[in-house]
Amino acid sequence: MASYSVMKENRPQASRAWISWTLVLLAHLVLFFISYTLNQQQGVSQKLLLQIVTVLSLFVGLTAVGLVAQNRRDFIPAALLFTVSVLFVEAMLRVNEVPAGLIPTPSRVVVALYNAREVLMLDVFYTFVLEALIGFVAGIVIGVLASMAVARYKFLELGILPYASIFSSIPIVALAPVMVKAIGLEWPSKAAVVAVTVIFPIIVNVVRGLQSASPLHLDLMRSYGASPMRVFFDVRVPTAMPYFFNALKISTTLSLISAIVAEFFGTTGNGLGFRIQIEAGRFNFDIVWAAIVVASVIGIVFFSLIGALERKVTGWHASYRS
Amino acid sequence: MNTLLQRTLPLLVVAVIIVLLYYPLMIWANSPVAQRSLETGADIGCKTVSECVYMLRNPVIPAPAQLGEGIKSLTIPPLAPTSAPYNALVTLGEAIVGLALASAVGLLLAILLVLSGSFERAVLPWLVASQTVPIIAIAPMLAVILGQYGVQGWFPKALIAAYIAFFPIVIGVSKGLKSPDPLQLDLMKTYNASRVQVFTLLRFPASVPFLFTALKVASTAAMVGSIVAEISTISFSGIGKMLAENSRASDTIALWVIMFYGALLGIVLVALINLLERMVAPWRATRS
Amino acid sequence: MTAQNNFTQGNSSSSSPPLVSVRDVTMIFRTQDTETIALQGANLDIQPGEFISLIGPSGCGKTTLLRILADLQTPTSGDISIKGMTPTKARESRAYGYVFQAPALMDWRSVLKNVMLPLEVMNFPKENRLEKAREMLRLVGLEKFEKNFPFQLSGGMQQRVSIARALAFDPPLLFMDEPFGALDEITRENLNMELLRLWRETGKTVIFVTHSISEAVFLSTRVVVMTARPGKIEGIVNVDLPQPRSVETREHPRFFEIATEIRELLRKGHA
Amino acid sequence: MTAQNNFTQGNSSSSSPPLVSVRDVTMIFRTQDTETIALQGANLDIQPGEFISLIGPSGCGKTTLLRILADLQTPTSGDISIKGMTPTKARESRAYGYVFQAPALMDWRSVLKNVMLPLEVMNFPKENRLEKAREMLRLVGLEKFEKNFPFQLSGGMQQRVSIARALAFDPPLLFMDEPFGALDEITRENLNMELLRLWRETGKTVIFVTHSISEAVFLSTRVVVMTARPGKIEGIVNVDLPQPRSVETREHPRFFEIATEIRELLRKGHA
Amino acid sequence: KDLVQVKLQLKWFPQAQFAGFFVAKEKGYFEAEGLDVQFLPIGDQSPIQTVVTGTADFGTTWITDLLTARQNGLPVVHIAQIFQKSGFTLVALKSSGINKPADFKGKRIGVWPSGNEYPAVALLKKYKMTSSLDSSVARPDVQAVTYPFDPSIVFPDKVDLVSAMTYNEVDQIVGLGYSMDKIRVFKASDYGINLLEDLMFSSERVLNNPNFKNSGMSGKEIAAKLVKASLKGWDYAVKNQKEAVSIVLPLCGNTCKGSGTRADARAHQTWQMAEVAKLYNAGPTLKGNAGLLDAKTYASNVKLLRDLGILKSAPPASAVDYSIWEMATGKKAK
Ligand SMILES: Nc1ncnc2c1ncn2[C@@H]1O[C@H](COP(=O)(O)OP(=O)(O)OP(=O)(O)O)[C@@H](O)[C@H]1O
Ligand SMILES: Nc1ncnc2c1ncn2[C@@H]1O[C@H](COP(=O)(O)OP(=O)(O)OP(=O)(O)O)[C@@H](O)[C@H]1O
Ligand SMILES: Cc1ncc(C[n+]2csc(CCO)c2C)c(N)n1
Ligand SMILES: [Mg+2]
Ligand SMILES: [Mg+2]
Repeated sequence: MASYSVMKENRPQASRAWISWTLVLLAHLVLFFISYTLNQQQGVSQKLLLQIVTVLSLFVGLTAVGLVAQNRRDFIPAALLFTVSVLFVEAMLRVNEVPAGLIPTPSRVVVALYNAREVLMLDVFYTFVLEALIGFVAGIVIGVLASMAVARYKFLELGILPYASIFSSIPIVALAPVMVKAIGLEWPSKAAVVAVTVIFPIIVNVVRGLQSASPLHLDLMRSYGASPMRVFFDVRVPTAMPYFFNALKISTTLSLISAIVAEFFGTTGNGLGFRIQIEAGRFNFDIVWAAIVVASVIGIVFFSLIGALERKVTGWHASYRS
Repeated sequence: MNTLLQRTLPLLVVAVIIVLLYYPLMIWANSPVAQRSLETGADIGCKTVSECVYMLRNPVIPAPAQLGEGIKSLTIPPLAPTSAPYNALVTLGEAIVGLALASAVGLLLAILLVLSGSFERAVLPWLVASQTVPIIAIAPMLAVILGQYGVQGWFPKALIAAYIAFFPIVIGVSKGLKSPDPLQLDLMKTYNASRVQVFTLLRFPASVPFLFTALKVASTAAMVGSIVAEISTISFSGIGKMLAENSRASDTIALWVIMFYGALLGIVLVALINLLERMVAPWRATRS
Repeated sequence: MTAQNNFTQGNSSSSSPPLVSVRDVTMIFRTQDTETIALQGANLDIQPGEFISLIGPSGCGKTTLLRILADLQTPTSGDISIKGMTPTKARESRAYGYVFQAPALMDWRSVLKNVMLPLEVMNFPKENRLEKAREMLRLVGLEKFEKNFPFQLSGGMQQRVSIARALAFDPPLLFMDEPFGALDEITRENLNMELLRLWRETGKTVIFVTHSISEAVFLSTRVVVMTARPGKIEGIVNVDLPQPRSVETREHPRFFEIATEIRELLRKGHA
Repeated sequence: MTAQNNFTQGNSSSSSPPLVSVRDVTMIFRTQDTETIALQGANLDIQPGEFISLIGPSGCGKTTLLRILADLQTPTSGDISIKGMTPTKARESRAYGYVFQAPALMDWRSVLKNVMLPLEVMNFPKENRLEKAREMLRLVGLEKFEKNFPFQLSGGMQQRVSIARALAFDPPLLFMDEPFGALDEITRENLNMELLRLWRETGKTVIFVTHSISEAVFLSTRVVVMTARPGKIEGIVNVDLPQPRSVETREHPRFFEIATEIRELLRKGHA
Repeated sequence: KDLVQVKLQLKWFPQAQFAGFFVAKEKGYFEAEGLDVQFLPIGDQSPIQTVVTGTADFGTTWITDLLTARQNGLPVVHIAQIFQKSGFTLVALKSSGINKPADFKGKRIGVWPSGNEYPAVALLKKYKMTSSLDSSVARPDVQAVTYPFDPSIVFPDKVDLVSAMTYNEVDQIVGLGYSMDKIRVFKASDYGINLLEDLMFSSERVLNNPNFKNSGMSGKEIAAKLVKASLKGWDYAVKNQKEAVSIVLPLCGNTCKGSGTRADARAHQTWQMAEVAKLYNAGPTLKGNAGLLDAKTYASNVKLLRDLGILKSAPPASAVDYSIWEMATGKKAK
């Protein structure tokens, strides 16, 4: 029944969908053609014209992707947005003859991604698994415990919360060398940096979440003579969940970038941050960007997993009712 | 007056505890370094570990006297271009501009994410990806874009600060904007309220608790962002410039002093946000 | 059961086209593993100026029907027209006001500002808003509480604020979902009289949910009696009591007859 | 006005010490720039096993009184004792169950789990919880909805879940704030009968807020009539109808006399 | 008269390492050439990037950076060689028993990342040792760790050997309490690894510009004037080290100290000036050709980098523009 009515609704738009797909394809083809015909080593003639065509194609492509996106709930629009943008960057870099030592073309990055795949996978193990993930978990555990104490005792809220903000205001660039000095050059010092940077978002969000419990729910639990523990787990924790997940989402990318940046401040020679740093010094920006792409993919997957978990755990929240 | 005391007392008590814990922590952290220095025959003007922990030149945690000395030398005169307070103010300015930029962009993106599911699906992954790109990789691109036009100084820093800070705002605010009571959304629908009205009259007020937690996280992120930007790009002043210089000059204690000022800025920013919250959302405060 | 399309009443003529028309409307909710048929094949025509009460057991679909009419929910099947428009168009033309079953006040607005909300949304002239809102608060007896915040009101007071809010912009069509449920009898009777006065004077059309048979009979031109699971219209009872209604109406012999008829229908549906 | 300390009733003797005693209780709320006297000098003694109804205009302090008894609010002045304990002690000994005016269900729990909440909190044996919760859902007629989430229920259904929840742990004392306000007459009558049966069989003491005079008379051993602003106890009416109450009780000549007496008191308070 | 604005990107923060440039400015040598030179301090960007993107017009850097950048398509051009000798060293405690490069085996070495690791890698390779910096080696002879320049982060707790410039980090290590008699300094140049360091460079865009910033002069002319004035500054600084240090000190504030809280800024910069003078006064300078890139040294640098696999092919001839130096000095390069 339901699907039938959706079909019915869309029928008048069928022609529009057809047009937008054509435009998407056209944009791809033009951008690809520009990239394909231009070799970065030789000079580019008619630069201005090509620049205009390239920007125009991007514009057409984006608009068309927007149109396609209106009728779809799957990954296709995101994928199209990705391909159009990548082709645009490729074409733009080639048209403007930007040297690879400054910004590499996406195609070079892809090649580097393939060539360096084994090294990068090992880097991922260090940066993501050992540093980001362990630091993330440690930061969450500490942050949540601290939040519980802070939310429980007004005294701590007034006394500790301001100091917690100190923690997050210490830039990684200052913190990382101290951690290396104190803990060493191996991965635990990076995990510690990650933990410290993750703690503050967790505390701020979780404290606010724990304090957002509905007064009526608290009254109800009070009427049961419920122990603070029960109130905590039955009312405060569920209400804090949306806030907690916000913090987790922010922390996914924060932990990853912190691990990467922390590696700039002393490492034994593994990890995406190390790779980025050492290859940037050699002007091999194709590998640098390959490492960044890997980090981004991990970041997106990590973020999406937390997002899926959020939907599972807090599906009852108003934000999920359309 | 009474409430002021009630508010500051815990702060002071914790400060005292921190100071009391600082000593043992410092001794514990510095002892191995002192030990090693003595073993390797370093001449640092002391004979025993217990003596040396106070006078290491590369302490893990500086001794209070060292710290005091460092604070003094970097603070006086406060407005000299080489003093920490002056540079802290420069950084604060960048961070505030960055935060303002981040709020504007973050709010806009959050609104778009809430308005359109297709926008969310197409763009959110990119926003996530953007946060995994280290500034070291962005800085040259920024240099390409801005350097050609001779843009230097504080603006690129504010831009990078905004780049780091907008993300928590997008995440927090988009969640907040989605959290009003469905019945209240229905109510606005019965009024045939425009989207703008639904936002201004319902979604924004309902998102206030999320907004301000996001702002707090973002404000410290902006701080870190402007400091990192100062380190990464050409800068003539700022906490980040001081950090970079002193780290390359191996002045560990100066690093601690600068960190101390950075932390102070963080507190100031978060306190400003708290103040703003009390001004903007008094109804939260009234309910006990 | 009463004939559905044969009714007489004070302020509308049966020859005019219906203001609200409900045709074969069915609403099915899918939950976890089951389906709930909240409404099944409902048919109803409402003439302009009528005062219709919906009555029926808890969970029979009264709220669902109102929400469908108000375009807050799309029925699984069936057709609705309001003033000859689709519900969406009607909603967009601000044809109706809605008093929800729960007060749905905004925590961050004072009582006065809550009542002013629709006036702000609909861009009423600024000068009038305050005046209009205060007038409505006086109507529901809360003029002294305009500065309070919702959490500082009793349950009944919150409900009255939400009534004032719905009346403030003077909509021609009113959906009221148990508006007086949390009020004491005397306040309720007062508000009944006020509502009737408004209805009479402005020629509004009202669709009103209540659990009180006597309230339904007292207020309505027709009473729609519903049954639960599946939610169906069991019958429509014509209230041929003289207009305008007054305190004496309750003593009218027909009053009891009609009330009894409705009670029978309800019992039948409940069994 | 009826004599305050002279009453007869089915299941309690007047010689035992009062279960609940309210002495000169006053509650003043300070808001923005004014004060609201929600309760002024209230005095009330309740014997074990009584069924007391509170009735009075909207905003007269009924909820406030219940909340004070339940130790959810501290009165500005006055003394309370429950079973000889302070309200806090009573609360901590889980002496009472409370049905709030709003359902206060937890969004994140299914209907069944909402009803099981007090059982979990009070560490009832795991095996019994499910059984007990299902029994209560059957009592309120919602056994088929146990897997639903609160937002998937109608208003009246939510209220019934909250009733089931309060009854689930079988508290000796029950505070019920307009528990049946959102229910249709038939469901309401059924639940009235169920509540009376429970009361009779378990010897509970019930303090019950309602706006329905007939419900108050039908259920109660005494009815406390309150007035608004300042909230005061206007009078206490003894309901000397025979126990156990049944359908015939409503036909009893005394029923109407008492109802009229209450109505008079209410009118007097309202003016 | 109107001065031409020129931006010079230094490779590091202000210190005696750049004394010649500061002296040239202070003494008005730049002005005399019609230039108004602004020094840009360093960030995380390499000078190559700021020059290529046009943020700066000229820069100073190491030759390894210049050649690897060139290999990756960045149009940078060598115009003058300031230091004629490498100042790169590895430092160990004498007590560690590391007496010769062969003893590095099995040790931990701290290297600077971002292209500063090449001299260390070359030294290891020369003694047939593999390091953990080659991702292809499973069990490297030497574990190399990276850290951000400050030796006190890793030395002597976490590494056995630490990278140090003769003119800076060596004194910082002394500042940590290890006087020269307690440490052993392995100078790369002593072992035939003489990868050249501070040089002046620009981009093809600047050099090929016929009308640099509307000055009426070509980029090459401006470059020649800059090099001429700079070399004059360097000559003066090296000869008048005390005065040069006094010129440098106000420019670097707190960071002149270089080594911990008790260090004395003047002492450190004096040391630095003396060491830098040694690097300046070597090779062609000794033959009166200060600023000239010695072709033989250049060729051996290129060979070394190719052997290390860092350069895939010989850089094009256009990577070095001798004509600037010739214009600046009026001499012939060959
Ligand atoms: N969002 C929903 N999801 C699933 N089921 C729903 C939803 N909304 C309503 N229902 C179901 O639809 C039926 C009718 O609900 P509705 O709210 O219309 O009842 P009602 O007649 O207003 O009852 P009451 O008098 O108790 O308010 C109920 O069984 C309810 O459980
Ligand atoms: N938190 C509060 N702050 C200020 N005033 C309050 C607060 N709670 C209740 N009041 C006031 O106290 C008075 C009594 O409220 P209460 O909720 O007890 O009324 P009630 O008798 O339960 O009314 P109803 O039948 O409408 O629920 C009201 O005037 C209300 O405005
Ligand atoms: C005073 C001083 N001069 C040079 C170096 C070595 N060095 C010169 S430039 C550079 C890195 C720039 O990316 C490094 C490490 C140093 N450490 N300190
Ligand atoms: Mg309903
Ligand atoms: Mg109440």
